[in-house]
Amino acid sequence: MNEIEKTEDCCGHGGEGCSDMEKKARDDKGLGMGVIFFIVAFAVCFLSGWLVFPKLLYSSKEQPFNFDHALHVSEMDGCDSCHYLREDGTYNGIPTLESCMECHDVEPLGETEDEAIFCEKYVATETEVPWLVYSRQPDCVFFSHAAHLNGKNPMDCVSCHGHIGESEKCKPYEENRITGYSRDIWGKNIWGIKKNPWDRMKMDDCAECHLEETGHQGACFQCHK
Amino acid sequence: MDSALIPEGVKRCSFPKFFIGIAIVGAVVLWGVYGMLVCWLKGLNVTGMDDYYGFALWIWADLAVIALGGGAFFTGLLKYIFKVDELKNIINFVVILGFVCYASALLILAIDIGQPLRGWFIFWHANVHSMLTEVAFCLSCYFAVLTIEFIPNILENRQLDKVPFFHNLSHNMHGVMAIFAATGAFLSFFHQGSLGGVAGVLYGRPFAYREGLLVWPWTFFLFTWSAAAFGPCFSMVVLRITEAVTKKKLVKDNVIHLLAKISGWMITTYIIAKIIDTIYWATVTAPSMGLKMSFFFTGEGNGPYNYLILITEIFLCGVVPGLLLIVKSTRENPTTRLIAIILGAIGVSLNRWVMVLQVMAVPVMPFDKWALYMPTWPEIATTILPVAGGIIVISLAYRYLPVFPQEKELNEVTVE
Amino acid sequence: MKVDRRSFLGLGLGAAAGVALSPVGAKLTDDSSIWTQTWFLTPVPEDGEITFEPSVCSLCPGKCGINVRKITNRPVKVDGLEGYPVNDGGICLHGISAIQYLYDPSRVKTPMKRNGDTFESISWETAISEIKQKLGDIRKSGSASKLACVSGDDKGSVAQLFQRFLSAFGSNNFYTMPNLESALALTAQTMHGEDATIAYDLENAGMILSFGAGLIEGWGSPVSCFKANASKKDRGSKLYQIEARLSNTAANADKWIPVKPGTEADLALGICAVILKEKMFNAEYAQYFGGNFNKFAAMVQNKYSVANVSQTTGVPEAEIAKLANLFVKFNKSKSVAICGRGKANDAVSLKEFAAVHALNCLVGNINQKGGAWILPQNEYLQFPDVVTDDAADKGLSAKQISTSATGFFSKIKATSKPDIEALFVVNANPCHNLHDAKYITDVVKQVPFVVSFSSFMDETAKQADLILPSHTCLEMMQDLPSGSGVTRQVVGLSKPVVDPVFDTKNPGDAIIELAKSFEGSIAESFPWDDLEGCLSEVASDIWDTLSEDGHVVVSDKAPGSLPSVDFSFLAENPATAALAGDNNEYPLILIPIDNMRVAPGAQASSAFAVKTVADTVIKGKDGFIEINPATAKNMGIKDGSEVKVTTPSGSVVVRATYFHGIMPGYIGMVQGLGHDMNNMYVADKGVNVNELITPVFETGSGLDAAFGSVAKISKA
Amino acid sequence: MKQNNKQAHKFGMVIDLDKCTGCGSCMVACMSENNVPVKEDESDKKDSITWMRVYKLNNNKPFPETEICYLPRPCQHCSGKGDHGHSPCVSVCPATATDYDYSTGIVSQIYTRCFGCRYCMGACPYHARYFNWWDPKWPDGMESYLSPNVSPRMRGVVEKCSFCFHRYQLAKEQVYYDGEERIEDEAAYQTACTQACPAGAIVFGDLNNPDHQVTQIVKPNPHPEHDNHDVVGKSRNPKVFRLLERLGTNTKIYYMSERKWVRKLGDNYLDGEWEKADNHHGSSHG
Repeated sequence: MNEIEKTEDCCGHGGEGCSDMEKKARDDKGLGMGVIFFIVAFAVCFLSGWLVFPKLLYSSKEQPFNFDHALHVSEMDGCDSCHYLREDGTYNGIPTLESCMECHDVEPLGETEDEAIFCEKYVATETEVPWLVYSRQPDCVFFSHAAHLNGKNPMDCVSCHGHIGESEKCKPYEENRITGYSRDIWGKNIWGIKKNPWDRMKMDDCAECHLEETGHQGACFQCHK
Repeated sequence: MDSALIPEGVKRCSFPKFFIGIAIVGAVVLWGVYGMLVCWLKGLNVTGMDDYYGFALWIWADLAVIALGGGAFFTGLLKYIFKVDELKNIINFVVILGFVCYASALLILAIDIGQPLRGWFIFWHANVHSMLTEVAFCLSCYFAVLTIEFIPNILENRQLDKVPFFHNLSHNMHGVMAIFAATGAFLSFFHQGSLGGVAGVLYGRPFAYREGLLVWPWTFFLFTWSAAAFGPCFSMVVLRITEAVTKKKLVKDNVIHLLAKISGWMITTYIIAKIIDTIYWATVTAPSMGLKMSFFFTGEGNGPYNYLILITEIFLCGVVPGLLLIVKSTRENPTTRLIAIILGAIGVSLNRWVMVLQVMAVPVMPFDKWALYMPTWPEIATTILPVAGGIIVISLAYRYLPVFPQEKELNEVTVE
Repeated sequence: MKVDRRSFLGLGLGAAAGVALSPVGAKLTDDSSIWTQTWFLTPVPEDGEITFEPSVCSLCPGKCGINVRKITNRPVKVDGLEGYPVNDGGICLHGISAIQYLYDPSRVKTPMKRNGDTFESISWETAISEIKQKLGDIRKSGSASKLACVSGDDKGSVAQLFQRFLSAFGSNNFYTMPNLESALALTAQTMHGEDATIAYDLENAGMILSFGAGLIEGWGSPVSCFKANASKKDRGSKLYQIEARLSNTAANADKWIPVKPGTEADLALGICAVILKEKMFNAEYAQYFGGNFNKFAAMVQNKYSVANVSQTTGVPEAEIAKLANLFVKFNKSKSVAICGRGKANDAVSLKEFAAVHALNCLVGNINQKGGAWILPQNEYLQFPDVVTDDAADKGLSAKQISTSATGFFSKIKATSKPDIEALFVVNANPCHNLHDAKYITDVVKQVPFVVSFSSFMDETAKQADLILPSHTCLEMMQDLPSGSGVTRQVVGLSKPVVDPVFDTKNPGDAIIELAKSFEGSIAESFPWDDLEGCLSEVASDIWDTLSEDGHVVVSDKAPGSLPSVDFSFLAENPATAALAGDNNEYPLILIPIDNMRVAPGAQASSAFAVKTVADTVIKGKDGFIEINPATAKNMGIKDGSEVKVTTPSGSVVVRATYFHGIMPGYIGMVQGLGHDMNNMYVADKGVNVNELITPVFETGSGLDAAFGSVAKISKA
Repeated sequence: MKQNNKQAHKFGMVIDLDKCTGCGSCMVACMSENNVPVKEDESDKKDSITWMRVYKLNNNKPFPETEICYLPRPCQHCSGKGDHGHSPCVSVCPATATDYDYSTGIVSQIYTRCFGCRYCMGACPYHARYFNWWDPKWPDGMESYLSPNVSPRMRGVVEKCSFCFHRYQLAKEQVYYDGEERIEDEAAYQTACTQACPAGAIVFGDLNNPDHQVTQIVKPNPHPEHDNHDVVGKSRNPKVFRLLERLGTNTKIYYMSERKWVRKLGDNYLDGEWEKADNHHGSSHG
């Protein structure tokens, strides 16, 4: 139908019976109820979306036992005494039990019960510690520590990993139940908003830095495999 | 029982009768949905596609429905921009038709891609060089536009219209419809075109590749033109079917004649362009890649892809309907007109088929072979699914909405 | 208050708006897409330190050096070993597939004992004691010679420990599967009267005259042959390929000379005749020609005149003369003639080998650069004498049943009550790889006690009463001497690069363990704890280097001295073995095709290898015969259509595929298919051509010389 | 970065078809190196994932004039018309799941980005791109031979030859470890197929590096061809050709053969065109 007809027949319609007053009243009531329901529903969904949803989305696990980075860093001076580049330039990541046992033995060195657990549960039985890696990237990602440590403008660990080296307690490991990613990849903030460079480890963060440093985001195959 | 919803002053079949009809079509829909689930759960290995046929029935269906739905944007263009006022009597209907076609296209795309949950990457990680990106954006935008164009008609439903809010909403929307129509026309121009571009830019595929203007190969313009030309044909076909089913005349002849005439001229001009394009391709483009035209239509194992398909597309389903619709006598004779619009609808579908499937069939490496393809039931079911869905939408719209302004006048209801 | 439609509308809209303005939508959309990138349906390989471990491949006679890439003790890739004297970095597809054999679905995971038609797992202890029990009884009954063993070859300590066990036990019924190596040894024996092997200096040869040898089909030591063949372009060397079908070698050769299969010997002798007639033979070397040279010369010149030979072989007379001249006068370096159809691991004829070797003798390329080298057997293993007791001596006094594995099986069937009470099968699959395989299978069924040492549940293992599963090549320590035509005599050491995946054993260790379970002489003959202990003693000269470097080059230059040549075998003009069956009833001839992508040996093809095979070799489960379009059209057979192939040994239904490169009147079928194994990648794909070929035994050598079979085909 | 600057590598390959024996080592080396799954039945070559496929060419002559030749076909890593990096596939991918790396000349494929529209497969005339119609499967235990350097692909995405890019990444790590920036040594980065080929038929290297063997064999012409400006990098060696060169895809896989009939099968020609092209090529450079 075109406009003219419509206005006509709606006037006609208005003319017969129902006065504007009644109409208004009817609408108010209807809309009134509607509005109340609207507000309630909105509030419930909105709040649960912000407050409950994140709780549901992430599971939280504790490390097998607490690892005192601060202590080890001071003892071993520096991160690279445990996390280092191999001869072939690849990165060793989390040290294997073997390398821990270069210092540790079945007999604990200190008094902490965490070390006690370590010694009896892992050293004694020679089983690797199932550490939960906060910064574990997905399988499709190829990250070259060598390039970032030995490249043109070397970076320090903190710029991506934050101040974990100064931590005495391991924070609980939070895993996204859907994706299986560590929460640190997306960032603590549910919208993924970051304050510090190390608050997030998504591709965009790599690209951002690459753009600044190299003038180009880099080709896909630079960081994917 | 649903009489309260039926527009005033028009007659509709009894609800049970209507319900049975819908139920039958609904069964087909269910079959389609089952096929869809199979594709999603088992993966695309259930289809007849392979590494030579990455594009097949589905992509054809997409291109075809969008071309056929082209009636919406073109009629809209005529009515709102060029103010061809008679078309107001059919505009609601073509809008619904367009809505159905575009909804179908989007649904099929969602099944066709290997990782549906990543479908949104096409927007989020868009590659501006890709014709498909252009398609995706324009397609979804135009679908939104069609929805907006459809809404006022829905709001005119007798019950909804009682709500002043909706009443006024639809009123005001009608007011601004011209803007949407213009946007729609613009968007359509691009995505119809970019669908043509999809094939035309494939410079590794001599059968599809076309030179062109700036970033757009000739197929870009041919597709837009053909959609505008053949879209209305399809609209008229469906209208004719609706009239047959409802045993009613719903739109006055002068409207149809007008649309048919416009369509006729569009088809004729298009087909001339198409013929020129084909000749240029056959004599310049393909030879520059070392291939004779005969190679594409003859040769061992070329299956159905012979000259016949070319002749059918261009002459039988192009030139013929074009002429039938520009000649007054044949245009106004219901039978010849019906033949013409049916041929037209077939023609454009055939063109899309060729531009998708024959492209895949033709070997490019001299030591490679022709590849043929046969769809499987899930593909067919999921392709029929939106058609059945469309039938339901149209039936509902016809039953409960004042789609045809002239219906009342053309069919005086004798209240007994 | 009344809750009406609008309330619900409000509810819905409110909820929608609420969700929309919360992170839920965005996050779920993103996470769901990430889920598809990490979901359970796609495995994630564990990362770790990359290490490389060199070893030697034992999958075929080639014995190539391999370099296994590992991720924290997990082999992920097999590469060729750079600088290894046999293959220098190159590797064939089967070697690369070694990692798949590790986890092959048809592997035997524990020792197995037959229980009716099924097998049940047993412990190694039980298995060994069971065998000891059975064998003990056999010995007691005073028929020690009724233990036989069929082995892949007789080189290397593992094979020789089995041979030794038989001797200690009291049987000389040790047989090796037909292979090039033994054919060469036999030829050396016949023509030079030496216990030696023949090697060909292909990478330095000028003209290579190949009588059907599939240089790039897997003949000899495949990778080294590939390299020699590839380098011929740069060296200006030429390859002349003589065979009925355009094999890859023929296609890659400088000239392909089609010849009727089975007449290669005639052609060789024909060329000899020309050389002798024209007095083109090498005068210097001629002084080493033994007594019967003149007799031989006379014989070939009247029996193998160019006319006759052209008649029998189908090679034009001019061509023969031309070949003779080329062969002698090839300007570059020495010419060399080689033979053994395809991979030369099924039918071999001594006459053919001798005739071709005669060519080498006539041009005097023996022990010359680019020629044929007569190398003394590589005796790096010095076993102490076997200790025998009366039972053993009695058994050993009995005569060997036959000279070839095929002969052995046909003999023991022929006799009503089996001459054999127990059979060991190690590194071999006779029920699939020997001609008339079905018949062989029946024979094996008849043998009262069969022990298989196979890694896989193959056709032969299926017939066994006990299976003592062996490691696969990546899990196994063993010494692997090079051979099969390679001039460099290398001993490689295969190392276990990964812990055994299943409860398997090194057959070497197993046989030592078994021997030690006997008291007395047998145990005394095996004074070692295990294979490694054994090796370190019997190969003491080279052991240190071997265990450190992974290989030892025993010799890599031609012997200084020249061996004399004895022509008497050829001078007698031994008969050429004719195919069994009536040519009128069977108008066509079926020849097996060797295809590098199909493993012909003891183990079936890997999943990788099968994947590379063309769809004109396997389509779905269907096998194919190659047929010349001319032949096919006469019979109205369409390309790709099903045909019934019938030979005296049986009949199968396969598809026909047109190939212009096969001689009209012949049909070809790829070797190494049609496996009956619990392995979806190879199971029932194609048919086993060996089931269609009837062995024919060459008089004198007693070798199975069936180069194919008469056949007929009809539309199926 | 955006254009092929001096610093950039341009990795390419030349395959000597006269040396190729069709043995299949390259195919298997590739499958094993790149975690390519194997289905129970791979005899339908139209859905069988083989990044490196070896085609069997023949001269269509009857016995005994028949000749055959094998042609290994990895991804051709097209640099597109005029060498601008707009490969047929890269320019059509709607989600930027495949890109042209101007610093290596390698066409990438990012499985986690790809959503499986298969447009790139339609765009590729070489059929070098394969779709994962099925979920990848390995028999029990067999998945433990998978390499962590190449991520296995999920159902519903496209995959293809990457020039063993992970080997470049590893080589790069070594280079960085040694305190350098750029890979110069030819041997430091070789593809799995090149390394495996027992006939040494494949030569791989940096076409921008005059010291590399591949450059010396191919002698690529850095300038556009006068008769077809889309074509850049045509070989000046008369025995060397590229597949479908006239399309202007500018592949980085070159083929070499002494046999005319083989070279002719490298592209489509109208009657008489081939002879002209060949003679021209022969005379002007040979």
